[in-house]
Amino acid sequence: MANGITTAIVLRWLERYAGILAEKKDHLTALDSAIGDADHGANMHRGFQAVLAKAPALEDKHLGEVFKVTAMTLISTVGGASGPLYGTFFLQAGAGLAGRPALSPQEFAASLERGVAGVIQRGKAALGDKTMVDVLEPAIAALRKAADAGELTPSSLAEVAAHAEECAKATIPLLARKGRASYLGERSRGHQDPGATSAAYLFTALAETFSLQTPKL
Amino acid sequence: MANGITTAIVLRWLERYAGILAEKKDHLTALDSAIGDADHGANMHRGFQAVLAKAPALEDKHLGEVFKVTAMTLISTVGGASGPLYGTFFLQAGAGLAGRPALSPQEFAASLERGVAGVIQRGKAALGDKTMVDVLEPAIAALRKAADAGELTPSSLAEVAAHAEECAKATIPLLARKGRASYLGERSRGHQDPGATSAAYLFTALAETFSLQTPKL
Amino acid sequence: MKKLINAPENVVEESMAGLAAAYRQVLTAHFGPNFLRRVDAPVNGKVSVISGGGSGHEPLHGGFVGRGMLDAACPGAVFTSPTPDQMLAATEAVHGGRGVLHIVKNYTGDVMNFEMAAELARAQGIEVEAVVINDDVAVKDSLYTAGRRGVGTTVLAEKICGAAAEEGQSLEQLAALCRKVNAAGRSMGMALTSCTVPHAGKPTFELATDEMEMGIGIHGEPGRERMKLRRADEVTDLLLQPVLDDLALGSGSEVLLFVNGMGGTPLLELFIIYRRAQELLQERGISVARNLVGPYITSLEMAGASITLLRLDDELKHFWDAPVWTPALRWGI
Amino acid sequence: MKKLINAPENVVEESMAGLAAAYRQVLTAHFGPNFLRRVDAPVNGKVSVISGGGSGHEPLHGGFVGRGMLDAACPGAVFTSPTPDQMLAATEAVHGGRGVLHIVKNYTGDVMNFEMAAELARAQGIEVEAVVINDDVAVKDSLYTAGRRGVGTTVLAEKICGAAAEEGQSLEQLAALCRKVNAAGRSMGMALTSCTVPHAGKPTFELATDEMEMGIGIHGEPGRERMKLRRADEVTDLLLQPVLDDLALGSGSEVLLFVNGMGGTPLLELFIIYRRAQELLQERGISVARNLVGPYITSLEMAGASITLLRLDDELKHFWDAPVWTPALRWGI
Ligand SMILES: Nc1ncnc2c1ncn2[C@@H]1O[C@H](COP(=O)(O)OP(=O)(O)O)[C@@H](O)[C@H]1O
Ligand SMILES: Nc1ncnc2c1ncn2[C@@H]1O[C@H](COP(=O)(O)OP(=O)(O)O)[C@@H](O)[C@H]1O
Ligand SMILES: [Mg+2]
Ligand SMILES: [Mg+2]
Ligand SMILES: [Mg+2]
Ligand SMILES: [Mg+2]
Repeated sequence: MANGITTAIVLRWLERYAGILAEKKDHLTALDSAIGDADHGANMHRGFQAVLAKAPALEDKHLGEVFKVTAMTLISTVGGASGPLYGTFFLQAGAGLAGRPALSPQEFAASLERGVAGVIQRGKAALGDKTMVDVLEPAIAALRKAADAGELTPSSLAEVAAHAEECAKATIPLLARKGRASYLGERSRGHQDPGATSAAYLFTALAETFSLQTPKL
Repeated sequence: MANGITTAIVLRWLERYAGILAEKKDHLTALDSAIGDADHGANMHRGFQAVLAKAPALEDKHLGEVFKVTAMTLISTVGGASGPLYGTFFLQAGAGLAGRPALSPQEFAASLERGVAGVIQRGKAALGDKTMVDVLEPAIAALRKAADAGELTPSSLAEVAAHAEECAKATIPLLARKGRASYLGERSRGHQDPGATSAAYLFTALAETFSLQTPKL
Repeated sequence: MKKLINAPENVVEESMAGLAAAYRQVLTAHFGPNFLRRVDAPVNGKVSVISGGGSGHEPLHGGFVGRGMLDAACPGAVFTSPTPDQMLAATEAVHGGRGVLHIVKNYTGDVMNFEMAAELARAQGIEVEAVVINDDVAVKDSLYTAGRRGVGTTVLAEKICGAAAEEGQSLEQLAALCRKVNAAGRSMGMALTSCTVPHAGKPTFELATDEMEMGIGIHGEPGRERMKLRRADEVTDLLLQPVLDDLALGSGSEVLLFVNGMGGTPLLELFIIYRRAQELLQERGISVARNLVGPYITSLEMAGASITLLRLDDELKHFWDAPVWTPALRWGI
Repeated sequence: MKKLINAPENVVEESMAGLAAAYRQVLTAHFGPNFLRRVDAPVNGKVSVISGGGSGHEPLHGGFVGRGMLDAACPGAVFTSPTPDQMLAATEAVHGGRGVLHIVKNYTGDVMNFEMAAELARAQGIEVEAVVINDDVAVKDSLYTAGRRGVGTTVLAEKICGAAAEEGQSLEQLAALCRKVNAAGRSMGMALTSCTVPHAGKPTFELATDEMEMGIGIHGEPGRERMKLRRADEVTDLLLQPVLDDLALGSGSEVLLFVNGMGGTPLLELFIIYRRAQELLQERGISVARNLVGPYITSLEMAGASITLLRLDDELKHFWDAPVWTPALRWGI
């Protein structure tokens, strides 16, 4: 393992994610039009543009600070259901990381596991409820597996991203039980969950970050 | 000349006119949509349905009464610009006809001439202003000619009706100077005036009344 | 046609019945002929103020019946002037002995029908004065038109004259006041969409998704000019400029700024218009001393807005501020 | 997309600025974080009442800020719950020393964002009680949903709790009163058309010309069921019946009947709905002691309507009748 998951890598990851959201915001909004209120793309885009604006000032900060600023920025700019949930994800992911300049793959996996646990605690969604949890939980489990195998490579992360995308697609037939889509009852089936989709992009962004910058760590 | 223009004939005329309006109300409203407020068909239909309801009670009334009841019914049911104008038309047409069971062709023409004079006095429209006057005046002039020639026949009245229709069509290129169409300025050109069109139907109805009932008088 | 109605021919009566049921303390509906009147009319010793016009402009006029505003309102069919028998019956019903003011919007039909009603009322010994409101600067008042239309200023005239009547002004004074309001008020409107007259069943006109109509009236009719859609601030300037020019308002003058919704435009958007309008007036040194924002004189579900400016003085401010209690305007009571 | 806006990202701020400019006597806008507050807040010795939610529901909530109703309102982006920093800043700004009531509509986002704000405010020593409104009978409150949505009853809760706060009730009393209102109120809504979120640029859903959505909320979302369009009276019955069933109202009870427009539905039509609704209630022996008719909790330009019934008692009538002066509701002042 080189020097692990550093602040620089996390910032590139967040920047790449912001880039994907900018590209995909209309798609996310279209998904949210079918079973929600047509704002998920705009919400996420607004939030990560704000994170992007803060990134330069974080270059020399420890990971606890990076995750916390990201979390607080999302909480105060995204709004809706996704704001507190993604905010909580990064807040919990950063808990206990004060002073840490880098994480090992296992530590990184543990950090994201804390994140998803925070999302579940806040939103009370279970697997299969057709929410972002349906992607976050299995994708992070896959990431943990790769980390436990010793290293995170562009190819192992590409597999995690592919799995995340599959999980997002797998929300299509589900009946929504949480969030606004649940109001639709049976009519929520047949549509991909917007939050699950934006969650999958997190792992696409991560894989792209690694394949661009860090062949192996 | 048989027994002239009787109450029975006038009532058949009004009934026939109500029938045409019922058929053509959507067309009149479509014309009024282009350069007005999309109500001329409904207005005229409502008014002449009310006249129709009064007709049975008028069978044994003199022409003064027939015209007056028609006028008052229109005034209190049509509304808009066409209500007072058609109302005035019949009110003036019936002026001085108290006690008269029938009119000669010339008397009938004179009655309608009084009618159109009333319309002009009320509405202040001149020929060429793109209103019902553009049909009423020339069509009644043609009727007068036929009457002065001695008789009103189905064929002479068919000619009057054809002339009225031409006059209605001739409003298409005109610039509206009265009524709601005048607000459109140059944009009023290229559309047939709804009131001119409903006025033309008066003469269609008259011709049909004669061809159905009275081969010659 | 998508409307919450039962049948086109029942729209006006059923809506009147609903209005009267909801505001039993304020007004009463009379059917055959149709009019709405103040529940306490005739108010003795007060000049009565009556207006009316086609339906489809709600809350105008029925929503302005009540203390401090109209004594009666006569609704016609949708976009169709009411008939003289309505105005005559309303006039008789609310006449309190000191005469009746008819506030008439300048449309051929309204003017003729109100004229006939006034003649009939006068024949019965009721003093009637009619004032015609013609404030729409989109239409030039010339030999080639039926004159400027009556639009937004009508609402303001009804409020102000209603208050003056409540304070005991004579018919002559009220008619003069109404003419003064009319002379001091100007409006201009625009539309993003047409509307559908229930009887017609389809939109009066069609607009492409990137077009708007400038210089519309309040009858769902096309306007003076079709233009490419612009930003709200530019639309506001296009509406306000001709109004300012026509009123020849100089720096230091005081106005009432009325931003009106045509029916289908959300309040969210009306306040964006209001923001720019008051900013522009401020730039010109004109002070917005009073205002009104909302859908008060509408064209069914049309999306669009109009702006009315009323030049103010102490008298007009006094009557504007006076208490009013109607379905659509209420303060001080 | 046809809207009178400048840019989707400026809609909320520009509209807030317009509202604040138009109602300078009543409220003030604060930007970054965004909230609207009573011009005279904090009112010493009074519990403060705050609400908020996504924009696009105007006049809710900003139009209900003022004497006798809300002390502050926090508007989010269109259809997006506001963020905790807004509610925190508003809470701090209007806190008069006796605690703050948060009135929250039951949506996952609203609930979570308000919860976070309440935690932060409490950490600063401000007493906060939050009451969640969930009155929409279209959604079953079950393990399989996020619970009933908060819709029309929110307006009534804001009025009633605002009045009680004005009369000096404690935070505890106000929270209990708000829960009582929530327990006594039920709503159901329908749509004839969708609406267009400015950022999305096109309608959230499409409906055929002969279809309607039953059981919609207020976010332009599809409803529980798509049905063939029906007559207004039938639509009214379809809205009212489940509300009546859920409230289990018996003959002799008194209600407030609130017929709400979704934004694009003319008043003309709302009164047709009102007429049928009060007739049906009358048939059941239920007395309509108070009412409200108009677009008060909307979904942008959506055409449609909702009906809310609130079971009344003397206490609720008293607070409903109490004076109020906000942009959208005003009486007694
Ligand atoms: N209780 C919940 N737990 C986890 N995720 C949730 C929950 N509720 C909603 N979500 C996620 O949030 C997404 C919607 O986000 P967004 O559209 O931004 O917010 P809103 O629903 O408030 O408009 C959903 O697609 C879903 O994945
Ligand atoms: N001043 C006028 N003189 C004669 N006819 C007129 C005048 N104004 C309008 N009209 C006629 O009335 C017709 C419109 O009638 P209608 O649509 O029923 O009334 P409104 O214009 O009030 O909606 C016009 O097409 C025109 O022929
Ligand atoms: Mg959403
Ligand atoms: Mg017309
Ligand atoms: Mg008309
Ligand atoms: Mg949302």
